[in-house]
Amino acid sequence: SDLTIGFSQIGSESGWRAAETTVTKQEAEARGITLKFADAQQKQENQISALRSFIAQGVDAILIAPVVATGWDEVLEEAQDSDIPVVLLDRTVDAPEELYLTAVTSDLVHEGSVAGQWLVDEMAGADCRIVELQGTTGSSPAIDRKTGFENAISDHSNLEIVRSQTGDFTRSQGKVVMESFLKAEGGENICALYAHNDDMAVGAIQAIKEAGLNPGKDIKIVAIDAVPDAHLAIANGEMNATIELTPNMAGPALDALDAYINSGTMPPKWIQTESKLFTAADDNQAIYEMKKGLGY
Amino acid sequence: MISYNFFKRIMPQMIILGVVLFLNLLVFPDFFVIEFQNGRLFGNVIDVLNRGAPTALLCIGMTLVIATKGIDLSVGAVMAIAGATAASLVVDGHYWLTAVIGALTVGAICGLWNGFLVAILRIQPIVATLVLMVAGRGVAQLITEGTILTFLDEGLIHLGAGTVFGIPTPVLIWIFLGGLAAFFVRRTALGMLIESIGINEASSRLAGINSRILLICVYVVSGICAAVAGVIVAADIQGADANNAGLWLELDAILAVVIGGNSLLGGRFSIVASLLGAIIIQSVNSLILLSGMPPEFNLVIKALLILAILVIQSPRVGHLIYIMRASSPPIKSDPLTPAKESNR
Amino acid sequence: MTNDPTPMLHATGISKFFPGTIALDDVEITLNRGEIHALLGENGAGKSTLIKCLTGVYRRDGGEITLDGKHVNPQSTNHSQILGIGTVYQEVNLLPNLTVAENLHLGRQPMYGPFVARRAMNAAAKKSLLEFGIDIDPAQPLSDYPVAIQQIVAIARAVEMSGKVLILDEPTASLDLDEVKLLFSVIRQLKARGIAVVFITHFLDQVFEICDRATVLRNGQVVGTRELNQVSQTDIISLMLGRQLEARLQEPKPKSSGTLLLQIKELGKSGMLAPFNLNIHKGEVVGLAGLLGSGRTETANLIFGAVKADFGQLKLHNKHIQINNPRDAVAHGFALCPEDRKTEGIVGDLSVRENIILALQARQGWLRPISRRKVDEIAQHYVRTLDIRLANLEMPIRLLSGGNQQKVLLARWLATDPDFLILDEPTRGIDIGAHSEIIALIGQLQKDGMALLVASSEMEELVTYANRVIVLRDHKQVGELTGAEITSNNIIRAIAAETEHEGIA
Amino acid sequence: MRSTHLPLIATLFTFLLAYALCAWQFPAMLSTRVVANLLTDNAFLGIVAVGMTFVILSGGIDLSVGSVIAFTGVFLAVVLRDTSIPPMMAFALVLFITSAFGAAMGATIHYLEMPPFIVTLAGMFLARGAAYVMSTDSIPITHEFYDVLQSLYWKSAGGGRFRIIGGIMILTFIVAAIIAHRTKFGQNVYALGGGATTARLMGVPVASTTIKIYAISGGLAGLSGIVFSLYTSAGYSLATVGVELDAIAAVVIGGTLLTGGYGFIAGTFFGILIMGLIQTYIVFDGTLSSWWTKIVIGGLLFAFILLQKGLTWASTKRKKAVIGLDTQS
Ligand SMILES: Nc1ncnc2c1ncn2[C@@H]1O[C@H](COP(=O)(O)OP(=O)(O)OP(=O)(O)O)[C@@H](O)[C@H]1O
Ligand SMILES: Nc1ncnc2c1ncn2[C@@H]1O[C@H](COP(=O)(O)OP(=O)(O)OP(=O)(O)O)[C@@H](O)[C@H]1O
Ligand SMILES: [Mg+2]
Ligand SMILES: [Mg+2]
Repeated sequence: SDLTIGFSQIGSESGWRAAETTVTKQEAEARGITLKFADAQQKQENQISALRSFIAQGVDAILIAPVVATGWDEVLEEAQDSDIPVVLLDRTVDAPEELYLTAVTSDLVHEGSVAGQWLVDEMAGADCRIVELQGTTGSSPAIDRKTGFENAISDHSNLEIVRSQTGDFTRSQGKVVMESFLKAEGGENICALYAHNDDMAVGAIQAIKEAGLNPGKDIKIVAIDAVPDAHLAIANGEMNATIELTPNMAGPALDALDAYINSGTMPPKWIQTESKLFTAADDNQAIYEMKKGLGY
Repeated sequence: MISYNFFKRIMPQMIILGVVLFLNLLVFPDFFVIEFQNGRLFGNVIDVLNRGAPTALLCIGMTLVIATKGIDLSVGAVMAIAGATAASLVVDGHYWLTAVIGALTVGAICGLWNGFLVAILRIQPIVATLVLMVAGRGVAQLITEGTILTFLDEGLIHLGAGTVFGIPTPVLIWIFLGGLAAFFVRRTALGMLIESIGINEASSRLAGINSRILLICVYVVSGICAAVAGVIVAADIQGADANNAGLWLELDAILAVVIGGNSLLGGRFSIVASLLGAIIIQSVNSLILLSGMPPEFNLVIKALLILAILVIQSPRVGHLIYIMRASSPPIKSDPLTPAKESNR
Repeated sequence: MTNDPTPMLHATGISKFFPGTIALDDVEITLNRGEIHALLGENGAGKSTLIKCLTGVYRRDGGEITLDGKHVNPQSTNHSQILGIGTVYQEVNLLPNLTVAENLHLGRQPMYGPFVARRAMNAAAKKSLLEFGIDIDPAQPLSDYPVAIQQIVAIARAVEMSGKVLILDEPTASLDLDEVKLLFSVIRQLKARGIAVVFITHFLDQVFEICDRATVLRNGQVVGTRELNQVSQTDIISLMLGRQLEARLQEPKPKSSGTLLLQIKELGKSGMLAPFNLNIHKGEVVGLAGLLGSGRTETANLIFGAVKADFGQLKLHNKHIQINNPRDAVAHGFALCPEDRKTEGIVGDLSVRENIILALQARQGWLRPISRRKVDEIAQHYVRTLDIRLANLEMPIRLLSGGNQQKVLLARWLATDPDFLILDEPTRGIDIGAHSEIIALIGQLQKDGMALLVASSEMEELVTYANRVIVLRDHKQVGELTGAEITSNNIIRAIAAETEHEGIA
Repeated sequence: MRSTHLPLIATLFTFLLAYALCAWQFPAMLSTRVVANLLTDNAFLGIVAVGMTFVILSGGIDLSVGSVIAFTGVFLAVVLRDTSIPPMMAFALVLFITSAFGAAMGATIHYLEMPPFIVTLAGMFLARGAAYVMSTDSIPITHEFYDVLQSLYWKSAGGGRFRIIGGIMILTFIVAAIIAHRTKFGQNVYALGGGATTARLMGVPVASTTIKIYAISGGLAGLSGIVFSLYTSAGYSLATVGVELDAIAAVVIGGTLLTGGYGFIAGTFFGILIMGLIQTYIVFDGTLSSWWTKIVIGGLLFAFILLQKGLTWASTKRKKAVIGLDTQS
C-alpha cells in the first residue's frame, strides 16, 4: 500500500516519548507507509494546526497523541468532513466517539492502581509511610496515576502518603524533591516511594544513596513506564517495581487502520495496551539490553 | 574590595536572605541542622547551596550580560547542549576531563554565536538569544537523540554529585567561579568598561573602548558559565536530559540578577549580589518544598514571595522608607543615592 | 494688560536639596508681564534646577509660587503646561522617533472626533515652523533633522504652550546668528503680547541685546536682580562670579612653529564630506568655521574614525596610518571631545572619577588597571585645574550641571595626554568664567606643543586662539585664513562670499 | 515613504517571498484551507501579539500573557461549569479581571519603578498559579453558546473554513491600528517608547499611559483566552506555556523595535503570519524529527530576522547614497 499518514506527536519531553516516536516510525516503515511527522513542542495549538495542515494536504489517515483530552471536537469534525480517519494514541479525548476511528491507549488510572496494589501486597499489612513524586502539575498522567494509586491503597489504613510534591517528570527534579523529602521526614521514617514515572524514580534513587540509605531496601520504590534505566535499577536491586507503558501504540493503530482502509472493518473504539508489572522476579538485565536500542 | 561600600551594596540582599531563611526555619525547625553523614555534610542549608548552583553559575554570566544592557535567554538551552556534549563524550570513552573541556568549548562557541549576533550583526539581545534558546534544545536532543544519555564515569559524576572535604562539589565550583569572576572584574578595569558600554555605548566607543570585543566576551563568559552549570546538572543525575536540563532556568537567573539589585537597563552591577539573589531564590524553592503544601500552590507562593522581595527592594519604596526615617533635611546623607524626581 | 502691576509669576523661598548639595536656597524671582528676564549664573549655580522646580519636574523642598496672582503648585510638566507655562529644558527634550509635527503638538493635537487630525496637524506644524524661518517637512521623523532644527522645534513647541510664561534654558547654544535673530523676533512678539519670558544663557551679549532684567544666581542663592539698562557687562560678570574676571592679555599667537604632525589627504566620505586636506603642526590651533550643518562635526568625526571614511589618507609624523575606529585614533594619540555631550560624551551613571579615567583606561587595556591612587590623583588634578564644581568625585556625572559635564569630558581627554586634540564646540554651554579658562587652557596646550583642531560656532573665540581657520560650507572645504587674516569679519565674508558665488552660479 | 515604514515593508516582502517559496514546493499551500488555517490557528496568538505590540512600542515587555490566557480558559470553564452565569457575562467578567490584572502590573511598574520584565515575570507565575489553584484538570466547556459560536464560519471554495475567531483577530488588529496610529493615546505610547523621561518632560501623562498599556495587554490576553477557549472548547491550566515568547518573536519579526518607539501594528500581523507559515511549512514537510523541528524553527527565525535586517539595511544604504548625490551635485 502507498498510504500517507500524518502523525502528530506531542513533543519529545521524555525518553518514553522519544521511544514512541521511534517505534511509530519503524512500524510505518515496516508497512511501507509514508509517515508525515509533526512535533508539536508540547503545545495543543500546534497539534490542532498540524491536524488542519494534514487535512489540507489530504493525507489518508491521521495518528495523534493528544497533549490533553479536551478541545478536539472542531478539528476532528473537519477531518471527518474530509473523510480522513483519525486514530488516537496514548490517550482518549473528550469528543464524541464517532469523530475518531479508535483510540490505542493504556489506562493511566489502572497503571496507578497496579502500582498501588503491588505496594499493598508487598507490605502485607505492615505500616508504611509513603512519599509520592507527582508528574507535572495538571498533566493527565499525573492526575490519573495519582488517582489510581490512591484508590488502590485507600482501603489499607497501614499505608499512608505523607508527602506528595511534583517532580515535573524529570530526573533532576525527582532527585531534588526526594532530597527534601528525606530531610523533612527523616530517611528512616520513609518506607516507600511512589513516582509517577521512572525518570523521577531514578533521580530519587541517587538522592537516597547520597543520604546513606539503600534504595530498594530501606525505601521501596515503585514507578511507572518501564524505561530501560528502571529495568537496570531493578536488576541492581535499587528499585522494586515498574509498570510498563508500551511505546508501541502505533502497531495496533496501524493494524486497525489497515483493516479499516482495505476492508472497511470497524475496529473497537478502545484498544487498550497492557500495563504489565515488572519486579525483581523478571529478567530485568535482559529486558534492559533489549529495550536499550528503542530510542528511550 | 571588602569595603564599607561593598557591604552596603549587598546589605539588602543579606537581609532578605536572612528573612527567607528564617521563614524556612519556621516551617521546618531543623532547617539549620547540619550533620556529617557518610563522608558528606548533610542538611537543608547545604541543599540550598548545592541546588542553587546552576542558577548561581548562570547568574555570573547573566550579570555581566545584563550589565551591558543585554540579556541572554539561551543559557538554559546551552546547559542542555553542554550536558549532552559531556555525556556523549564520556559515553564514547573519552576521559572525563576531555569531556568537560569539550562541553566548555561548546558553551563558549554558543556564547560566541550570541555575541556575534549582538555585537556584529547588531540584533537585539533578547531576539538574538531567543534563536539559540529555541534551536539549542534541538541541538542538545540531536546529540542525545532524544534519550536521557546516562553514564557511569566516576570523574564526571563527581562534579555534580561528589564532595570535597564533605562539601558538595557544585557548591565549591560556584563559589570559586563566582568569587573569581567578581574579583577579576573588579581588580582589572573590565568591570568599569563593561558598565560603561552598558550605560552609553556610543560614548564608550568614542572613548576608545572596544565595545564589540567586550560584548562578545561577555556572551562567551555567559556561555561558559551555562556550560559549567549544564555539566553539573548532568553529572548530578548521571545523565544528560536534553529535554529538561535548564528548562526555564534562564528566567530564574534573570530574576536572581534583579533580586541582586542590578538594573536590567545595564550599567552598575555586582556579581556577589546576584549570587545572593540566586541563593535567595533557592531558599524560596526550599521553603516551598519543606512547607508540604500541595504542588498546585507552588507557583502562587513563589510569585507572591518574589513580588514581596522586589517591592521591598524597589527604589521607590526605599525612598519612602528613607523619607520616613529622615525628617530633617537630607543634606548630609549619602551622595550616591540619586535624588528622586517627583513623578506625578 | 502689560500695565497690570501684579507680576505674572512670583516665586519666593524656593529651596531644593539634593543629597550632598543645596541646589537652591531660598530663591526669590519675580517675572513681570511683558518682560524678558535673564537668569544668569555660573555652571552649577542652580538655574536649571530652579526651572525644574518652577515647572513641577522636581518636587521642591520649600517655597511658594504665584502665577497671575493665584497660588499654583505645578505637579508635573503636563500641569505647568496647562497652567500656561511653556518650557524648553536645557538638553533638547524631544522624541526622536516621532515626527516633527507630532513632537510639536504632543498632548494637544488637533482632533477630528476621537482621532488625531494628521493633516491639520502637519499643516499647523509647517506654518509655525515657518515663523522660525525653517521650511521642512513636518511629517518626517525628528531624528532626520540636525540638532539645530530640533532645538528650534523645541522652542516652537514651548512658545505654543506658553499662554503666560515662556522659559528657555540655553536655547541658543546650538543656534546660528540668523536663527538667534529669528528667535529674538519671536520672543519680542511674545513680550508684546504680555507674556513673561525667562531666558537662560551664557552669552552676555544676547542678554544685553534682548533682556530687560536679570536675576543672578550663585551657589543656589540669588545674589541680585538688576535692570539691565542700568548696569554693564562687567557688573553682571562680577555678580555672577563673585570676583572680577581678570582681563587676560591677548598674547601674540605663536606662528605655527612646530614640526609637521599630521597630514590629512583627500579624506572624505560620499554623501558626508567632500575630500578634505589639512596639514597640522605641533603647537598649532586650527579652527573649523562654518554655518550650521556645514560639516564641521562630520570632519571631526571622520578624522577621529568615529565615522569610517570612504577614501583618503592620513600620515602621522610622515608615516601612513590607518584609522578605522576611535580606538585606532586614541592609540595614535588623538582625542575628540564630541559636540553632543549627552549622547556621545558622558557615561551618565559612572562616577565623575571613572568618566575622567575612561579614555586613558581604554587605551591601556582592561588588563592593566590604573591604580586607585593614580586615578584619584589624576581626577583631583583636573577637578582643580578645570574648576569642576561637584559634591564629590563619586557622584554620577549625570548629576553635574551641563557646563561641568563638559569640563569633565575635557579632563577625560587631557588625561590621555594626546598629541592631537579635536574639540567640537568646546565652550558650548560653558559659563563666562569657565569660558575664558578654557580659552586660556587651549593657549596653554598649544604652548606645550599639542596640535588642536577646534570646531566652533563662536567666531570671536576662533579669532582669539586659532593660527589658521578652515572655512566649510556644504560639507566642502571652501577657504582658509591664516595669521592676521583671521578676524570675525573675514570669516563671515569667507562663508558669505561662497554663498554669493553659489548664488550667481 | 517615511523611513520608519521600512521594517514594515521588509516584513511584508519577507512574508510574500516565503509564501511563494512554500507554494512552489507544496502547491497545496495555496489552497483556501491553508489560508483559513493560518487565520484560525493563529487567532489567539495574533490577539495577544497586538497587546504585546503596544507594550513593546512603549519600551516595555509583558511576559505574563501566556499564563493569563491559560487563566482565562480555566476561569471560563470553571464558571460555566459551576455557576449559571451566562457566557457573555463570564466573558465580560474575565475581561475585567485580566484588564485589572494588567493595570495592576502597569501601576506596579510605574509607581514602584520596577522593570517590566520582572513585574510581568511575577505576573506570569501568579496567573498560572491562580489557574492551577482553580483546577489542574483540563475542563471541557460544553455550553451551547460555544457550539453556536463555533458553528459560525464561512466555508469557502476549496474547503477553507473562515471561522469567527479569525475575524475577531482581524478586527482586533484594525481597531488596534487605529488606536495606535490615530489617537492621542497611541501617540503617547510611541512617546513613552521614545524615552520615558523626555515624554514626561513633554507632558505625557506617563502614569495613566503605562497603566492603560498594560491593562490593554492584559485585556487582550483575556480576549485571546476567550478565543483560545473557543478554539479548544476547554480550559486547561497548562495551556499556552511560552506563548509570550512566540508573541514577542512575532512582534519583533513584524519590525517593531524591542527598545520601543518604532513599529506598526500591521507589522505584527505579518509577523504572526510568518510564524504560522513556519509552522505550516514544517508540517507539510513532515520529515523533521522532534529535534530538527526545534533547530529549523530557530534557524528560520534567524533567517527572517536577518532577511529583514538586510532589506532594511540595503534600502537605508540606498537612501543615503541618494542624499550623497544631492549634496555633491
Ligand atoms: N538630580 C540631582 N542630584 C544631585 N545633584 C544635582 C541633581 N541635579 C543637579 N544637581 C546639582 O545641583 C547643582 C545645580 O545644577 P543646575 O543643573 O541647576 O546648574 P545650572 O545652573 O543649570 O548649570 P549649567 O549652566 O551648567 O547648566 C549642581 O551642583 C548639580 O551638580
Ligand atoms: N537647515 C538645515 N536643514 C536641513 N538639514 C540641515 C540643516 N542644517 C544642517 N543640516 C544637516 O545636518 C547635518 C549635520 O551637519 P554637521 O553636524 O556636520 O554640521 P556642523 O557644521 O557641525 O553644525 P553644528 O554647528 O550643528 O555642529 C548635515 O548632514 C546637514 O545636511
Ligand atoms: Mg543648566
Ligand atoms: Mg557640529
